[in-house]
Amino acid sequence: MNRPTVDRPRAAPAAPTEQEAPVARPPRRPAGAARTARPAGALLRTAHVLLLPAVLVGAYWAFTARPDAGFYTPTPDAIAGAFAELWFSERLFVDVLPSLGRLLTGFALAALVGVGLGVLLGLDARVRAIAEPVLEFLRAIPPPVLVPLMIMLAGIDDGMKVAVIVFGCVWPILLNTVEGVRAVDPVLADTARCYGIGGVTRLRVLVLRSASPQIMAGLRLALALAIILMVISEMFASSSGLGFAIVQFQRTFAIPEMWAGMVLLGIIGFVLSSLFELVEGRVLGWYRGLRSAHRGE
Amino acid sequence: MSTAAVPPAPAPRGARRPGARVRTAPNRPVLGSAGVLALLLLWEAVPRLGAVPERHFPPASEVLATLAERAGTTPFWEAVGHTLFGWALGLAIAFAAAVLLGFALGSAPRVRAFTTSTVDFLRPIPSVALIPLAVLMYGTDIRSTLLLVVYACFWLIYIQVLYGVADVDPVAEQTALSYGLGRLARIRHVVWPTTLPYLMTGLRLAASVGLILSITAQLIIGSPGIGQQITAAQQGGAVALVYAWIVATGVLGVVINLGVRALEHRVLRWHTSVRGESAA
Amino acid sequence: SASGEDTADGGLTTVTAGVIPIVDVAPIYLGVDQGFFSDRGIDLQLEAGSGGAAIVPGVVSGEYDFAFSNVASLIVAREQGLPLTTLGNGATSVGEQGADFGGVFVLEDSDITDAAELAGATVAINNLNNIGDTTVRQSVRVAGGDPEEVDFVELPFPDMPAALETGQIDAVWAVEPFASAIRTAGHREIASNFVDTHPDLSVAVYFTSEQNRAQDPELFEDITAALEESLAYAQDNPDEVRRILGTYTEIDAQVIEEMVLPRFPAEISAESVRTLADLMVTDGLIETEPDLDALLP
Amino acid sequence: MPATDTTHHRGVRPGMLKVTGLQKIYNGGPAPVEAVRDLTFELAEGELVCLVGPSGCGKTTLLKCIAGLMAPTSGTVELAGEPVLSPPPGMAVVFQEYGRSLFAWMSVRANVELPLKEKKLPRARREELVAESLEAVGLTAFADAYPWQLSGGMQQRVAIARAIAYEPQVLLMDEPFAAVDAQTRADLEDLVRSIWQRLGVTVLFVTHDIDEAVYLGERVLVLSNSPTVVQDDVTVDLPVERDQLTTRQDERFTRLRAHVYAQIQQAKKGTAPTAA
Amino acid sequence: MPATDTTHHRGVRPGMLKVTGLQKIYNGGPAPVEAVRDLTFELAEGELVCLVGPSGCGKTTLLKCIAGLMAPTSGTVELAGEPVLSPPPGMAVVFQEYGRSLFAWMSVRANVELPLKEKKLPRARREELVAESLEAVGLTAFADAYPWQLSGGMQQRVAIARAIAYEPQVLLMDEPFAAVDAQTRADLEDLVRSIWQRLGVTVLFVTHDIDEAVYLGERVLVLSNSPTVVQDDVTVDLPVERDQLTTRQDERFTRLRAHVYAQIQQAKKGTAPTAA
Ligand SMILES: Nc1ncnc2c1ncn2[C@@H]1O[C@H](COP(=O)(O)OP(=O)(O)OP(=O)(O)O)[C@@H](O)[C@H]1O
Ligand SMILES: Nc1ncnc2c1ncn2[C@@H]1O[C@H](COP(=O)(O)OP(=O)(O)OP(=O)(O)O)[C@@H](O)[C@H]1O
Ligand SMILES: [Mg+2]
Ligand SMILES: [Mg+2]
Repeated sequence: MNRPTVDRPRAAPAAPTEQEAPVARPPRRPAGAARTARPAGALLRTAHVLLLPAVLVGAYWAFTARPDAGFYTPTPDAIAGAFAELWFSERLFVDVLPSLGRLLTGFALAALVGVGLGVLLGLDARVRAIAEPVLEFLRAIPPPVLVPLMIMLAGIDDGMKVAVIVFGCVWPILLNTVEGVRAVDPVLADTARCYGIGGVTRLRVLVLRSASPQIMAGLRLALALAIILMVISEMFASSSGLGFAIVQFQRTFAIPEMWAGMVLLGIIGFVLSSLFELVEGRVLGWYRGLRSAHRGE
Repeated sequence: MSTAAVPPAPAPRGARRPGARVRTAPNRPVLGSAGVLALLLLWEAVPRLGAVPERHFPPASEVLATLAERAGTTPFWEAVGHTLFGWALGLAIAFAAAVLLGFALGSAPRVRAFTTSTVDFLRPIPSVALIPLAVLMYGTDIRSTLLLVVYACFWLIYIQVLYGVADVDPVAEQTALSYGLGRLARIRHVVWPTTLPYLMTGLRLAASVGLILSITAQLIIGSPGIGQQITAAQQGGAVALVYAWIVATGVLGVVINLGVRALEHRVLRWHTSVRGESAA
Repeated sequence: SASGEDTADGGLTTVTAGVIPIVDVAPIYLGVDQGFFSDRGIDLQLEAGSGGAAIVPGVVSGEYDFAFSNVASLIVAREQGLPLTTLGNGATSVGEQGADFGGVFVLEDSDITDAAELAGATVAINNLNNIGDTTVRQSVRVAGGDPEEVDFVELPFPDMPAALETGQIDAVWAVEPFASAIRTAGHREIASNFVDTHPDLSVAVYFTSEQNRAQDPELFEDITAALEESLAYAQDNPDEVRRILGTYTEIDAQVIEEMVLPRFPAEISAESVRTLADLMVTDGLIETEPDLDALLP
Repeated sequence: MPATDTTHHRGVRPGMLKVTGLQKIYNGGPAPVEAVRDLTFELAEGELVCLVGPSGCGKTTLLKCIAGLMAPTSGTVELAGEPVLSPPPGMAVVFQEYGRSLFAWMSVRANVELPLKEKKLPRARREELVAESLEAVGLTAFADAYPWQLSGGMQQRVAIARAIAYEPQVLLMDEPFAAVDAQTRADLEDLVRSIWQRLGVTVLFVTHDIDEAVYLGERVLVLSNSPTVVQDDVTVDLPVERDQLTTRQDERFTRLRAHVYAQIQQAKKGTAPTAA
Repeated sequence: MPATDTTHHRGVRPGMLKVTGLQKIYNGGPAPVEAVRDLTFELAEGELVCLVGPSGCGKTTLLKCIAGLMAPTSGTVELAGEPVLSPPPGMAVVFQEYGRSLFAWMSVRANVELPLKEKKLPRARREELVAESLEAVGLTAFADAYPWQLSGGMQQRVAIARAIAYEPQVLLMDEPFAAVDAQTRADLEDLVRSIWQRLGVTVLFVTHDIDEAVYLGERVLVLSNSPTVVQDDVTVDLPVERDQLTTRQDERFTRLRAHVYAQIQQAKKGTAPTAA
């Protein structure tokens, strides 16, 4: 870990002195390893993404090459063929995009409801005591069995499907928010109180920020759940959509196509997760910095 | 140099100051019952007022009556028992696997980096879509149900554990390092307690998702349990009975949560979220 | 077949069948009840699941020795290359207009008066690309409408009445006991889609895989014989059918008394299956007609 | 020893902070802990009082009760005649746990500015105050750093800067200079005194450094070991204008210092006499 | 001023800790921060050295590098001839952030006992050590409390007790007495000296209190302001047997104290001379 010596004036005095006026810290970066290591870094990152999947696909390929690998486990090239044929066609617009739209709407609503309600419950033990059994009750109900009720209340169109997504994936966000809010550092809460930081500001600068690591955990779980629930919601009152297509393939024994649909689900999950990672990197920048700071990075 | 010993607990004297912020711990059972009662009243009102047809969404009283009637029969409890068995076993397996892997990979970020893409790829695959595969591999017995429950629960706990492991206070970690605590000891004494709140949330999430999948599996595969009962009720058009089973499921959820909460209160005594509730 | 080899006490061979707990399978329950299977040394275990997702893989894997399914699903499976083959009839259309065990219903005060007017309407069926939409399209075609114009959505039978009455959809295709419930509620039946397709339409059948059958042909001959005996018994004793329905379903006793039972002829009408397969090709559910002789040995 | 004793020295000033019969019992643990038994004292408006006492005697507890962050078990706190039930406006607190009292997700500047925003100060004024106070604690160059990029002492100074920039009427400081070096400490002491003189703010200052207590305060309150009561209330009859060199060499300073030290030693020994 | 200067005073002792050309640059933030520029010094086995320096000059950084918790950007740390790459066994650290270094989920007793368990000491010995060290810091009565039920000073003492009970060969302490009162501080100072004498442990002690540095140490290392180098290395030629009253009144004590103080003031001013 030996980095070349950086020879430059240090302009960050602990206290401003006469000679060294408070100059901002030098913008020059050390010509150190961090920069030169780029190409290797890119390679490593590619390996991170692709290595294990490649190994798994290889293993699966070997498995399907056996004679007794059945009808339900087609070879990867069959799946890839089906994938190309299915999703590089107009189905992308008919099935995939509308589903994605509902998925993102549902996820956004769930995030809003989950965080909003979570903050409310997390802050007030009384409200929490009142609401918890009810919420636990609702949480244990399989979303599919509520579909009839939702159809009556929200119709059979996108509204119902979004409602199923929200109902199913709000829970991780809600629970994590509640727990995150409950765990706000008491010293920090006291600080905010005595400086008169209350109301919305308190939520914004204290509660949400300090609960954000846990909220992020909830959102990350919810993102994958939302995809699952997108599929489940399209099992009802549907005639199109990615989930619908997968179920159809399954029912009509179009197995390579079904797997192609699942692969697409996985890819959507991976892409959304990666985007989420970017957002999380920004939101939790301080958190990661804080942790790595102590390791001297 | 002896600091005065803990003073011998004089009972808090006198009445509290008027107007002081009296922060008694809320009476949970009473408040919780109030919440449930409110839900039941709402449920009673919605169909009775005609917001949805009563025939398709029976009021609470009717459903509870049906439930009460069924609860007196053996098949009811057998179904509940089957469901809970699949649930408990699946949850236990998922919990053990997720905790093991979560701690192992969580504390080995270099290795973990290679798994992230695969994990993100696998997580959004619905358990339900795996049913044909499950049946193909394990038939219709308990193992199929287990596969679905474990697959769904695993990710929940696993991701929570990963976030929890990342939450370790660096000063605490460095303390452990400098006192020569080995990897296992660090996990046991530092990482594990830090992760616990996350793990508890993961457990609560997985507990209900496990229940849902245990039921869904029975619903679709047709192995005995609540799910099979719901199918039968649905196919027979017995709406009140369907909702009675839904209520039974919800009640199971509440009971399970009570258990996890009690556990949490024991193991997280020291944590801000719990100690704040019982403190002065 | 795994369980096919097991012999229980008294020398009975344990056989497992996957069924759906609906009206159509009453004969097999009766058959067990009457001892038609045990007479032939078969200890028949009935496993009641909710649909095809588990049943066909169950048969393919040998988990089920045989199972119950509608004909259209089997045609699709056969077309996709699954080696399934029928053992005996399941349920057959009553063949009488307006008095079949399933039909298309609209609200009492609906503008739709006949099947031709379904063009442009939203119609709920339990499974898309299956027997429901194929036969309803045929009704529309017969009535002179354009089947392409019908807008189908998937909805489980149990959820149909609610969706119809809350105005979420224009028409439903339902079978017993839901058909009775809908009739009782005063809704109008505008088509008997099974009858429109073929008066003798075999709607559902019992099937197994070719491997299963090849392993123990004698056993399957016994099963077929027992099935035939059960069907005949059911056909001749409708009261017995209604009695047995009370044991394995949750249908209201009143409804059981009133509802229309399917016919249970022992023979599958090959002609009706061929008609159905032709329609499926016409509607694009399958590309080519599969080898129906292999399906119906 | 009635608190009014002390008002003579700068002329009669109205009472600002009045603590009467304050008792605090913590009930969180397995057995209740009586942190503070019975505290009664008063601070006049614009007074600078230092609070010393053995470790664990209840200073922080007292400060939290005064700040309205904690309800006393019995007794009252009054600020300008009003009972304190929740954090009163115009009061700034520097917490002993300085590290945890900074918002880790905000830069140093944002940390200092946040309370000013809540005070609805115009932007220009805010920037001025932030710049001034960071300058005063010597952290101008670190305005854009995050708290966790600072050393312990620097973090503590951020907390101090935040309190100063707030321009409070009452300032409570809980061992605010514990983590800074001797020279910085001397500078900060002078800073507190100059701000106190300039703004007329009432200051309650907890410290473990007896020299500091005597150097800074107009009065020094000595708390006893638990069960905690006010063991002594020492009026510091040093001139208002103080100076690190001359004041500390003053013979009265040495005498007061010795007196307070003796009191603390007494306090640690056990049950203290009501007055020294 | 080469470090070998100091070995004369207790006879020649083998080198224990050797820091050579240590530099540390933090790259976490938007711009790199050079916390420590070039530190070279040596501690003999069984030596007690105090480290003073302006706030933010890199003392904590240095300690973490020595403890193997942080990799230096350049330069090396050697302990008993071995380069330090990860936390070496037999080393105890008292962190500046004492509050966060205690495990909130363990009682005071368990906190102190945990490292001993890791050392695989038999139960009886562990209990003895825990009881002794808690007694030494005056917390016997709080053995079963959780750290968050203690005051700041008490928490700090728990951290000290943990380090003492560990019976390390090398003890690094980062402002360990910052939060305790004057009397307790004096007691703890004597405690550290007595343990040092009894166990022959090598101690590196960071403090801001110059009196403390002179009173405790055999040598005092003064660090400059950043970019940090060793500004001075003062040998404390006080007798080995020290006493709070007499030593502090010793004329040599006063002289050393003044010398170190002058150095620190220099250090804060800016670029320091290589030697005083
Ligand atoms: N949350 C708590 N639960 C139980 N006891 C507590 C709690 N907080 C503080 N105490 C006890 O109250 C007493 C006073 O604590 P406090 O923090 O007020 O002391 P202090 O005077 O500030 O000490 P220090 O100078 O060490 O900071 C201590 O004995 C401590 O153990
Ligand atoms: N994680 C970090 N990222 C960037 N800069 C850092 C980080 N940690 C410390 N620094 C900087 O390094 C310098 C030295 O910090 P360090 O904590 O070692 O000081 P210190 O001598 O212990 O000060 P104090 O006496 O105040 O505790 C400071 O200027 C600080 O701003
Ligand atoms: Mg305190
Ligand atoms: Mg430091």
